[in-house]
Amino acid sequence: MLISDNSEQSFASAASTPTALPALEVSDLEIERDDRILFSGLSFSLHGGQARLVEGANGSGKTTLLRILCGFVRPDRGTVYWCGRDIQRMRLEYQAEVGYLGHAHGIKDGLTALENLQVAAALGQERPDVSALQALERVGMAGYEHNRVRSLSAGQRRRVALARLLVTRSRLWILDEPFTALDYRGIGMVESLIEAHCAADGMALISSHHAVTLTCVGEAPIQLSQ
Amino acid sequence: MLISDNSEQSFASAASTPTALPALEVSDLEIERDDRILFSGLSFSLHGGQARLVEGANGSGKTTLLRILCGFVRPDRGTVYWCGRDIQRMRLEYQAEVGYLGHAHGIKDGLTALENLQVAAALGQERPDVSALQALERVGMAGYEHNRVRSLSAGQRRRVALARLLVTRSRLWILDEPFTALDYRGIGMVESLIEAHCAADGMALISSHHAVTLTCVGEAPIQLSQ
Amino acid sequence: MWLFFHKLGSPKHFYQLAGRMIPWFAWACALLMIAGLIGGLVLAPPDYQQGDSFRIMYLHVPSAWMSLFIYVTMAVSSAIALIWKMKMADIIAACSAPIGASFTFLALVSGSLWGKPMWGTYWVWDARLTSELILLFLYLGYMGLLVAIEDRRNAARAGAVLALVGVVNVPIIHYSVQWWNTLHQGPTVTKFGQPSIAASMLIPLLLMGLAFTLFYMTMVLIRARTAVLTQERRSQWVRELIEHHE
Amino acid sequence: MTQLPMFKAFSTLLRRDLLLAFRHRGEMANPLMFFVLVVSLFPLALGPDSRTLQPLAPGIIWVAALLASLLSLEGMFRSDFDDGALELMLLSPQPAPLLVLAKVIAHWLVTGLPLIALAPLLGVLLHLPAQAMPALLITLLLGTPVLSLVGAIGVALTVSIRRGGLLLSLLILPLYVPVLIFAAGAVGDAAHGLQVGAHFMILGAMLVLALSLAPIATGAALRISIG
Amino acid sequence: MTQLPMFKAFSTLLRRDLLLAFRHRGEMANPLMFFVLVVSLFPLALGPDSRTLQPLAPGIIWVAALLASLLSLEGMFRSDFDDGALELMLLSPQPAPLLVLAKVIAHWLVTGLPLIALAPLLGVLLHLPAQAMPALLITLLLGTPVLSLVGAIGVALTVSIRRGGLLLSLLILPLYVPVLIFAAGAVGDAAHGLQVGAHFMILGAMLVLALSLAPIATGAALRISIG
Ligand code: HEM
Ligand SMILES: Nc1ncnc2c1ncn2[C@@H]1O[C@H](COP(=O)(O)OP(=O)(O)OP(=O)(O)O)[C@@H](O)[C@H]1O
Ligand SMILES: Nc1ncnc2c1ncn2[C@@H]1O[C@H](COP(=O)(O)OP(=O)(O)OP(=O)(O)O)[C@@H](O)[C@H]1O
Ligand SMILES: [Mg+2]
Ligand SMILES: [Mg+2]
Repeated sequence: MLISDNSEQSFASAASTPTALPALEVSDLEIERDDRILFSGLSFSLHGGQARLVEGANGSGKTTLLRILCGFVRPDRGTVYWCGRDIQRMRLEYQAEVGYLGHAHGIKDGLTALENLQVAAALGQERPDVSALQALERVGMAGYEHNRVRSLSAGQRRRVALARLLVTRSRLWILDEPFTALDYRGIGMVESLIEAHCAADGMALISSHHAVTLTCVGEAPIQLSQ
Repeated sequence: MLISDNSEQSFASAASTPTALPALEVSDLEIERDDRILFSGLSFSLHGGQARLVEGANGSGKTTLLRILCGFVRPDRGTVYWCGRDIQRMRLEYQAEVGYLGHAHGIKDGLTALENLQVAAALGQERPDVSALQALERVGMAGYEHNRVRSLSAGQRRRVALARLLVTRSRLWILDEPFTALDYRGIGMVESLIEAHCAADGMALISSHHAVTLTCVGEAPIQLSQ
Repeated sequence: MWLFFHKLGSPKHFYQLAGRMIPWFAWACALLMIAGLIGGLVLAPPDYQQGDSFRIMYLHVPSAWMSLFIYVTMAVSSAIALIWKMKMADIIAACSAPIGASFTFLALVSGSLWGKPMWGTYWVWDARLTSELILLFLYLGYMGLLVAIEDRRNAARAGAVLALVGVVNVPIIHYSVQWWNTLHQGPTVTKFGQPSIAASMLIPLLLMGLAFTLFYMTMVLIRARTAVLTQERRSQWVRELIEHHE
Repeated sequence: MTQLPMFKAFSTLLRRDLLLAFRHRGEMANPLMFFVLVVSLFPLALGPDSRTLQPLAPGIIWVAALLASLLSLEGMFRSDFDDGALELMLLSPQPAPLLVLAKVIAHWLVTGLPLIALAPLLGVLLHLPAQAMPALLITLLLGTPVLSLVGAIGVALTVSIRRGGLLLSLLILPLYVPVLIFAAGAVGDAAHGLQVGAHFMILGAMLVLALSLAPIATGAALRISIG
Repeated sequence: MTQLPMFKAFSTLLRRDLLLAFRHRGEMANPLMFFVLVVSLFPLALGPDSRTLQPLAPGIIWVAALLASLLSLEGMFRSDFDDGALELMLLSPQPAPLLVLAKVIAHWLVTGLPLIALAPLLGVLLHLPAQAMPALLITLLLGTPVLSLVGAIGVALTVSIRRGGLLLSLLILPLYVPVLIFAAGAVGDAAHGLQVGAHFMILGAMLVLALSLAPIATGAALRISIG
């Protein structure tokens, strides 16, 4: 499905030189919230094709870390590099590579599932090879294309939000508890989506309290401790 | 901790006659949403000391069922009885017995955790034996009493919302995915809270996509199929 | 020069430097204020039209100037804070707002007290008076925004954007007298060429203006020092400072 | 024994809402600032002439008070709806109208009362004759609670609609009109030295009516909104 | 190739917001109704005398337009903020000011434009002389986009604050004042048969300034708000 995609080739070129710079590199991050240092000296890196889990108890700073990586929150110290460059300096370029799913879904209640995906595609780097309808099908929402999101259940909304990631050409997925509200079949579906994404040289950072069974998760999870 | 509680005795009296009416009885419920019948002919009952799971895929109607049991949504057909009486006819009395935790937390962002619990206690039937502070401690939020909820993480908020149930004397807990956003220790904590509640002759209806390991779950889950 | 700014930008150095400067500013302010008041209230002759009521001018005009000057200062430091991410500039802007609001209030009150003998009413909806009132709202809005946003850093950045946007109103206030022909005094002091006001009245006015400026600087530095301490309370040097005190 | 928890729920909810309002320190001052701003928009738009402004003063002040009340209404149930607190309020064993009343009173204390305190100043700015001042205060004292009470019904009906703000105005403004007519009329008459006792009676009657019926209607509307 | 996605993002966002507004069928009509209602409050509060109303007409219409714009502003980013769509908008590889502009234009099309269509009718109701009608329309056409653009900055700054509605007015109204003064002044002058070209020039300059700077400031403010 992904073959003959334009973006595919650029992914591949990075993968062909495994000794190259890691695509995402985080160095010496520190952030303080509510007078409490959530983490400091946090460094890790991510190569193409890799997924990494972010683990920690409630309130340990997973969401905060992921939002820093999106560029929403500025860390008190440290830098995030994308292909060797500070993301603050190349914001739009970096943002073209990032797909984010947060605690909030980022889809509009008043639009249908399909319309939401069309908007998401237009706002990001649209993929010519995956249509909005196909994306909805892949998250198990075929048949709900024309339902307003308002009248969907919690898990169905989460699925629509996940489908957003499929219609754009983002190489780095930042997923904050993507399994929330999904039934067991939904969880399996998301896992296989992530696998496929990594197999196509994508990357994923996933925070989750669920036990995740991904083969592409290479190194040990990033542990945030309180 | 629960002994010598006033309400305790009334719970016990119901439990001492196991052949008595079930406390909660649902008969022949039907509801249609979006031109689709979610469930029809749904009947079940719940006795003191019992917990029951509500299972079903995303969009199968779990939340809708639980909201009907709270009296928020009127079913298209069927009745919910509490101790043999239609809940629509005894609203305030019934509501005194119900503790609800939905997808939304029902706690105020701008208040501290402690203040939120004090409000919850005053709005419900306050328990003289469990103070707001004790409740926070039991959900693992000791030390965050005076933090505004706004600055808490997703899981921490969920814990505060759970603590609401502990400060009022509600016999029937209606929990919609109570494990959402909790870490594994949090999940264990909630399970033991439910066990304790049922041991004190309470009841619980729980929808969850997590595998739940509760000894008080007597009968088979209520299955909602699409 | 750059080094100086760099040092100013570091909270620790700012704290020490401000500590040394405050007494100087305070004393200079006191001296000028006394000189200005004597010059204005005692030495200057009564106005041939207004009698002695014109002496409110020595309060009104400098505070009106300050109300504008401080807003511009806030906007400039906000720009510095946004562009060079200098922590101290944010603090200066935030600390200036209440002072500026007070001066604006003072200008409004003294102006309307002056208005009663001059125009026969405390208040008219003339362009300059109204725009000064609007300036007060700008200050209050800025302060409201700062307290409403809980995260300190976000509040500072949001305030900076607002201050920059609001600064467009300052020229409107300043030129409102020319644009609309109104009751309020046109520029008398700041007019190019020779000012249309007698030197014996002008000099005390200028002295008062200077004194007010120094007063503002003293107050800002004091407030900023406190703000620095609260903000940096967990840093090494503040801890040492506190231990030193105990 | 049954009275006590009811009263406790009432006072806790009242305190909660006041606390929330105080927390947003800026918030307390806001309806006030808005009131002042709207009042000062008129001289800007109409020209500064005091002969123009004087006869308009009662109308302007009342329209501004009405708009300030309207704008602040939105917040009354919206955030409770969004975070689920409203459901829990309605799930409480205390009667909904009572809880609604607590919220309305809190709203009025935060938005209506400060407005009344500031009204004399604005009266002076708009050259309202001194003899009309008591009438202004009394009409505000009787009228603004009616605005809050009646407004609550509208908010309750529209709270489930995102961006209901304008629909709200549409629902409520017609209901506000009688208050506006009688109140502005009373102040205007008082400025001309006329008797205004009858106006006050009518406003008082409106207040009693609103106090007894609005909470019930609001409670019912809220129940519909969460359904 | 780089132009195309940018344009597509712009038009999609514009269409999305228009669609959302049309979906809430009532919503389209709301600012309009509010405008009409506020305008009609004045004859109620001031009495129907045409000699009283005529000189006030430009001011009243403009104040009402301003308040209608203000009231409708809140919704511009609030719901996007609440449901996370705002974050995604800022995470888009398209420049934020462009996307902001799309949203502002949508807002103006929904709230500003209908208002202009209705203004002549209200002018007639308030006995505005026919010769002032073109000036009324031109000032509205030049002025209301400025209100939307400048308002967007204020909304962006306050969107993270719950119940920021009134703080918003406090932030924005001072910035609205110049527009109000020039616009109402122009209509008033036109009613007296004076030349008003200079006023239009100034309003036009304001529009150009707002068009070029406001989206940038709004983008920056939004980024702060989600931080
Ligand atoms: C509430 C009433 C008043 C307000 C809000 C007010 C406001 C102001 C402001 C903002 C300025 C500074 C203008 C600038 O530097 O651009 C100013 C200056 C001045 N005001 Fe007033 N004023 C009021 C009443 C009066 C009255 C009653 C008089 C006396 C007739 C007066 C005389 C002056 C003079 C002489 C200046 C200095 C002008 C210059 O050279 O800049 N003001 N006022
Ligand atoms: N307000 C509503 N109006 C119309 N349809 C609705 C409404 N709320 C829910 N539905 C529909 O009812 C169905 C059941 O929704 P419900 O929220 O009860 O599911 P659920 O079992 O809780 O699912 P999940 O596991 O995803 O939370 C969904 O298909 C949804 O589309
Ligand atoms: N806006 C904020 N202001 C102040 N403190 C905050 C803010 N957001 C989060 N925090 C604090 O930062 C800590 C980490 O929050 P975060 O949301 O990152 O946790 P998390 O690891 O995602 O937790 P969870 O598993 O519950 O989602 C929490 O203790 C919280 O109180
Ligand atoms: Mg989190
Ligand atoms: Mg559900």
